[in-house]
Amino acid sequence: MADKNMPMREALRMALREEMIRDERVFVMGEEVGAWQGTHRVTRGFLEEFGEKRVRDTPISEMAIAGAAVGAAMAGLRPVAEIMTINFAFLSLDAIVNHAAKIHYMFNGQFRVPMVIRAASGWGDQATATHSHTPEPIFAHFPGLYVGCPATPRDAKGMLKAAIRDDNPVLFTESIALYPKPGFVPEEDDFVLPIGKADIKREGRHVTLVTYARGVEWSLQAAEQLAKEGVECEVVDLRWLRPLDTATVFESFQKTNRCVVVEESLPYYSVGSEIAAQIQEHMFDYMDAPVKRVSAMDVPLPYAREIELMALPNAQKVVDAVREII
Amino acid sequence: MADKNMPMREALRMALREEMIRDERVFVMGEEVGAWQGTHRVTRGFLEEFGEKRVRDTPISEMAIAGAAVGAAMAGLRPVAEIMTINFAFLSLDAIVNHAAKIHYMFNGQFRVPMVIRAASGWGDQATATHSHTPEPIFAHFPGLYVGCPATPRDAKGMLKAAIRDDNPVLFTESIALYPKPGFVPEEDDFVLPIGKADIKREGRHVTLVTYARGVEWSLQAAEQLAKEGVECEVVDLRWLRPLDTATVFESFQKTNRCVVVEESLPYYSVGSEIAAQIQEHMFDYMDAPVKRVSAMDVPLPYAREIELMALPNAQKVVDAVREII
Amino acid sequence: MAEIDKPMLLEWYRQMFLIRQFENQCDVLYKEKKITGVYMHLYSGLEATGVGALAALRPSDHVITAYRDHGIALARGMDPKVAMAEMMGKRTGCSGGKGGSMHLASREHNFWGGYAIVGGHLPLAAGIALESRYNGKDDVVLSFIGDGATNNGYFHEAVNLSAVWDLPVVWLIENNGYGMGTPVEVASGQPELHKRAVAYGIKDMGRVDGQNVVDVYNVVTKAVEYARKKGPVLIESLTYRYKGHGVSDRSYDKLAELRDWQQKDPILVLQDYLCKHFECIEEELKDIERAEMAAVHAAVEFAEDSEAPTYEDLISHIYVEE
Amino acid sequence: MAEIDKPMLLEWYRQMFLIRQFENQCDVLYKEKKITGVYMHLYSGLEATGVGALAALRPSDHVITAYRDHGIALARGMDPKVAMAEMMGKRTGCSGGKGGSMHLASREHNFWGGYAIVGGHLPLAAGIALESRYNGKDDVVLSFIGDGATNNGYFHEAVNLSAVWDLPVVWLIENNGYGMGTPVEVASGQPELHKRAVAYGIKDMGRVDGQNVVDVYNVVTKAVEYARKKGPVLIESLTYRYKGHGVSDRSYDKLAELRDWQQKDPILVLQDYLCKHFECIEEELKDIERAEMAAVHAAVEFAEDSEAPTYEDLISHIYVEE
Ligand SMILES: Cc1ncc(C[n+]2csc(CCOP(=O)(O)OP(=O)(O)O)c2C)c(N)n1
Ligand SMILES: Cc1ncc(C[n+]2csc(CCOP(=O)(O)OP(=O)(O)O)c2C)c(N)n1
Ligand SMILES: [Mg+2]
Ligand SMILES: [Mg+2]
Repeated sequence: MADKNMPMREALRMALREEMIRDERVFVMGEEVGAWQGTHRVTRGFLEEFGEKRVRDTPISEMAIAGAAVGAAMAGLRPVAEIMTINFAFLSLDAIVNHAAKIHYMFNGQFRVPMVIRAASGWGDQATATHSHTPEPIFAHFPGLYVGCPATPRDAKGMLKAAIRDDNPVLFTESIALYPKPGFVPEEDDFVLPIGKADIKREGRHVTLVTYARGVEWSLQAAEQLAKEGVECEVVDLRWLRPLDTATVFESFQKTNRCVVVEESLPYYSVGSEIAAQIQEHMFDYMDAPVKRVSAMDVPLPYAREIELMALPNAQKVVDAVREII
Repeated sequence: MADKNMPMREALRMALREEMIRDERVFVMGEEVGAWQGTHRVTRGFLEEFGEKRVRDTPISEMAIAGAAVGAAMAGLRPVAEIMTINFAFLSLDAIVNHAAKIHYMFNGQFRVPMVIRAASGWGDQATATHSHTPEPIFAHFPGLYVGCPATPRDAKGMLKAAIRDDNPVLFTESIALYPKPGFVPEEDDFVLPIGKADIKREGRHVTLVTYARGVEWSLQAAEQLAKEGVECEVVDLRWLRPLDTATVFESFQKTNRCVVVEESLPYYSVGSEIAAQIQEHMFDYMDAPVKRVSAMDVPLPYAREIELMALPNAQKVVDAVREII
Repeated sequence: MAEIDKPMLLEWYRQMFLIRQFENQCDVLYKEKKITGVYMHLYSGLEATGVGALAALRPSDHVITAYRDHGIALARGMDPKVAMAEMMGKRTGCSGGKGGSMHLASREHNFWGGYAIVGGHLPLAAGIALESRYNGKDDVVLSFIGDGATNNGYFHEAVNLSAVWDLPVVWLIENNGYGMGTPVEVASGQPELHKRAVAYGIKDMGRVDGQNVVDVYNVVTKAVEYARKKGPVLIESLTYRYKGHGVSDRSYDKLAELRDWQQKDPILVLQDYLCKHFECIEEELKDIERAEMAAVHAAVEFAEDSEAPTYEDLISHIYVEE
Repeated sequence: MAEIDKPMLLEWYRQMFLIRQFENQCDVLYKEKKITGVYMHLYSGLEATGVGALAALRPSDHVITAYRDHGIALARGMDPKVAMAEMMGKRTGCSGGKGGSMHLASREHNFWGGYAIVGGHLPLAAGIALESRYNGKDDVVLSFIGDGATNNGYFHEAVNLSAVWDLPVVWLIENNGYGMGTPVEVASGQPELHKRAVAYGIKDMGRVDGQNVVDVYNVVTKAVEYARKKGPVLIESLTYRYKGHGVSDRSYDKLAELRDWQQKDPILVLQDYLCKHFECIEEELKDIERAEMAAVHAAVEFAEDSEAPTYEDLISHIYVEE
């Protein structure tokens, strides 16, 4: 089968649909996933195709959405629960990191929690302070959970399928800004990308750009621009914040000896922090320059477009960071 | 007045009591703070002294405890809300980081949120996976909030008073293991330590140990042991995870050129990550060795004492880490 | 309870007309991309609930609501200019352009703001009410609640806290039939939402016709009196949102239903009432309408002429600093 | 409903006696520092609620509870050895020593565990019940709930979800008068907790005397039938905790109250009932008591002889790996 060009939301939809067809135990639940066709259209048509049993609208109850998914997963189903946007997953934090992620361990393997929480993440559309989070790092802080953040339609399909098939709980965030972005996606039913494997999105030998999700686009744009000046960036897409594929990062760094981490998240206690810490700890002798970080500005996000955009990372900021260490 | 020797819980109690006497607007609320005398005895005797108006027992409603404190603070009171243990603050995450921390900004300064959330933090007493968190870094990830974590009775008093007097929301965590530990505390009413100022807990010139809260004790013990071998550690107690006093860290590092970060928290996306990232970024030319990190093991915490202790940092692990980079 | 006289009724008419006009204008401005962003939730159709309820308050009482907040802001007396400037993300907006459509607020009017996390403002309402009790005042808090929001943990914890602390809160459910696309009966095991008062042992003031400003005023006035003297109260107002959930969401396919509700449009209902009770009122109403249309136009002009926030604004008010 | 016959009553007596014995033993072991840690919450006093309720279930039905879980585990058939080993943090414990007092569980008994975050297990109960409906089974979930826990957001969201999804859950409130030191009336605006059923439109089965195992059995049997055929049910069982909240907490100063409750001790109540209905039962009861005392002693021995977990255990089962 040839790959097919489609926006990320369609790739996610394809993955989810295929898994629902493949495995009767897989079902979706969440606010507006059914009759409303999904806030982000990922479950468009599902209610009609799979019926009310497997496409379950919920009240506005994020604690119960995540918690009921945990119970259903323990009992043998494979819920894919949608938290409409990751901002609302703050209300599910306990259910996710303190229940989903702990139950297998706490009861010494008696129960498994094969569930996926899908949540739209990101900002830049004037959604304002309380609706403008990319808090993936705070979830990835906790063991027992996997955290996946795809950057392309292809990855979105392969990673979501992996998440659904895995026996562990997975928080799967989907960048709102990427939903409409197109890319080629394998049509094969069993296109599954391994959990915890990073991906080189562009090869290069001068600087490693470590990034994920929306940061990949900014990094590739920056790499394009820098290539014109003779600076070849290698773009490492982490894909997963847990497990974290430091091996791939280190391999690239050994070649480039320079690194910029690019993320949509806030700067403190974040992905940039962790990657920089790992590199200096394990790659000390390879470092030709400090690892730089390009993150969101350390502010609550405002409404007004002009100033919101100032706070957002972009390709130019990546270029500037690279120039600082070249 | 001479300093008085007392356990940390008494220092906290003294601070809180003094502030309640000083300012009618200050009141405490939370589960079991009143009739039960406080789960950790910090509010012992308060109900009798201050009455039901200012010592308010609540239902088991962590979302409402934090959220009502936000409202009361906006309206002009100065709530000190106790979340019995930080584990339960997962349920208050939204109220704390998405309301308390955002309201001043989002409404452009129209409202202030002068509140303190006090929460007991830490593990090591077989409290098991869901009750064994030190998630301070995930709260400190978000701007708009201050996060304080005292290490000694003296600091506990000075920092808590600063938190209560400040016009910003503060998450104030108190290490459960430190509650009974004694230390000398100034009896002055106006002993207030500035928010965001780190403290050198021991001077040294060979290695900087950056730490906070319970890590200070392990670091001081390690420093003691290493001193016998001629290795002089400087112990920097961050005191606050936000704002983060990198200036003091850098100053020390410029002298020692070596650093170990010591924390009770999980290793990923944590304080060790942030400090290591900051040092390599800003102190690159001063680095004689990579920054090492001593954290909790990356596991959910188990019940059985033998294995729980294996997961906990301790002085010996700090000593070992220092030896690796000396 | 104050006798409802003609000036009051005309003032309500003015407010309701202003709100409708403001919302229609916002809709146009959004289509013209002069108001941007992904979120904007219009109050069209709910005017009688907001206006009638706020009329029952004193200036020293407090109001708080969710993101569907334009109507509440205006009914509380916010200058439409300042509201419109906020819609357009301008420095002159009530929140300096940093809050936007979902986060109007006015400290001077004791309007504590609109909040976008469903249920998030409910414990805030309890906390604000606590200040009133704490300081021996008799001010009450009027807290709006969406029907969908009543299924969220915040609702449960906040209302229960108001009960055990005996706080002066009027909890007013704006039951407009849906939370986004989900009908009340699908989201709530108890679709008669006012009955949830039993779970907290608080006063159940039942259901009110949310299309009729006079009815809303009467019930909320009683509720406010009760809250002021005794404690929390729950009311359910039955109403409807003409424009669907928000601008980014496709409007739901409920044209027949919409038409039914428009038969009892709150502005028409009040017009009928006025015409029945007062002779030759039509001209007065027309004058009001003209004035409010002019006010909205002036607001748009003001907002368009205002400056956008700057980098300074981006980094100010993260913390209180003096 | 099965006729309550003598073997059933004696089995309940056995279970209740075992639980009381087990808990007393735990108390002793804690004082001897053979059971360690900060948390241990004994079921003494609540035996009739747990035993009567579980007797109403089939093996294929499901049970879940909070941290006060020893009695539930034993009534569900967990071997006291395995339970005691878990208390002492041994590898042979039901959770391999990794769960401890608050986290007993037994997959093979469909006992889904004890949970320490107040309310945290309630949505899990809903999810487990969903599996039953989803797969066309008619198994029900019995979920215990503390009185204090009913004021938490989890309770509200989980029970409402069970209502709108029509899930086969028996929500059983163990109202033992307190959440830690806080009396029900202080924590809950509606102290008649069963009335909260109204808020979700679910079946309210009222209050039951939680000291009387026969009463509990009868009510829960009806509730289970209802849940199996129709949907969720709420019951409130009135009972008491003899040992206060937990081992780290000072016991509250309520000696008179305690003595009152001990007058209607669930084991004594059942003894009276048995003696009234069956002649010469005393010897049989004594035999049961001797056997259960022996079982608890054997459990202690087993646990003491068992090995502690190792580093391998510390790092296993963080993730499922095959
Ligand atoms: C905690 C949370 N969950 C979900 C959302 C997304 N959301 C925004 S509005 C809304 C519907 C709310 O409905 P209702 O309370 O009835 O208010 P209405 O829009 O009808 O005024 C939802 C689900 C949110 N903002 N916050
Ligand atoms: C979310 C949360 N908040 C607070 C606590 C601390 N805590 C443990 S048990 C308890 C009281 C619970 O009372 P109740 O539900 O009545 O159960 P009981 O102990 O009486 O069986 C509290 C407050 C907790 N474990 N989880
Ligand atoms: Mg609604
Ligand atoms: Mg209780």
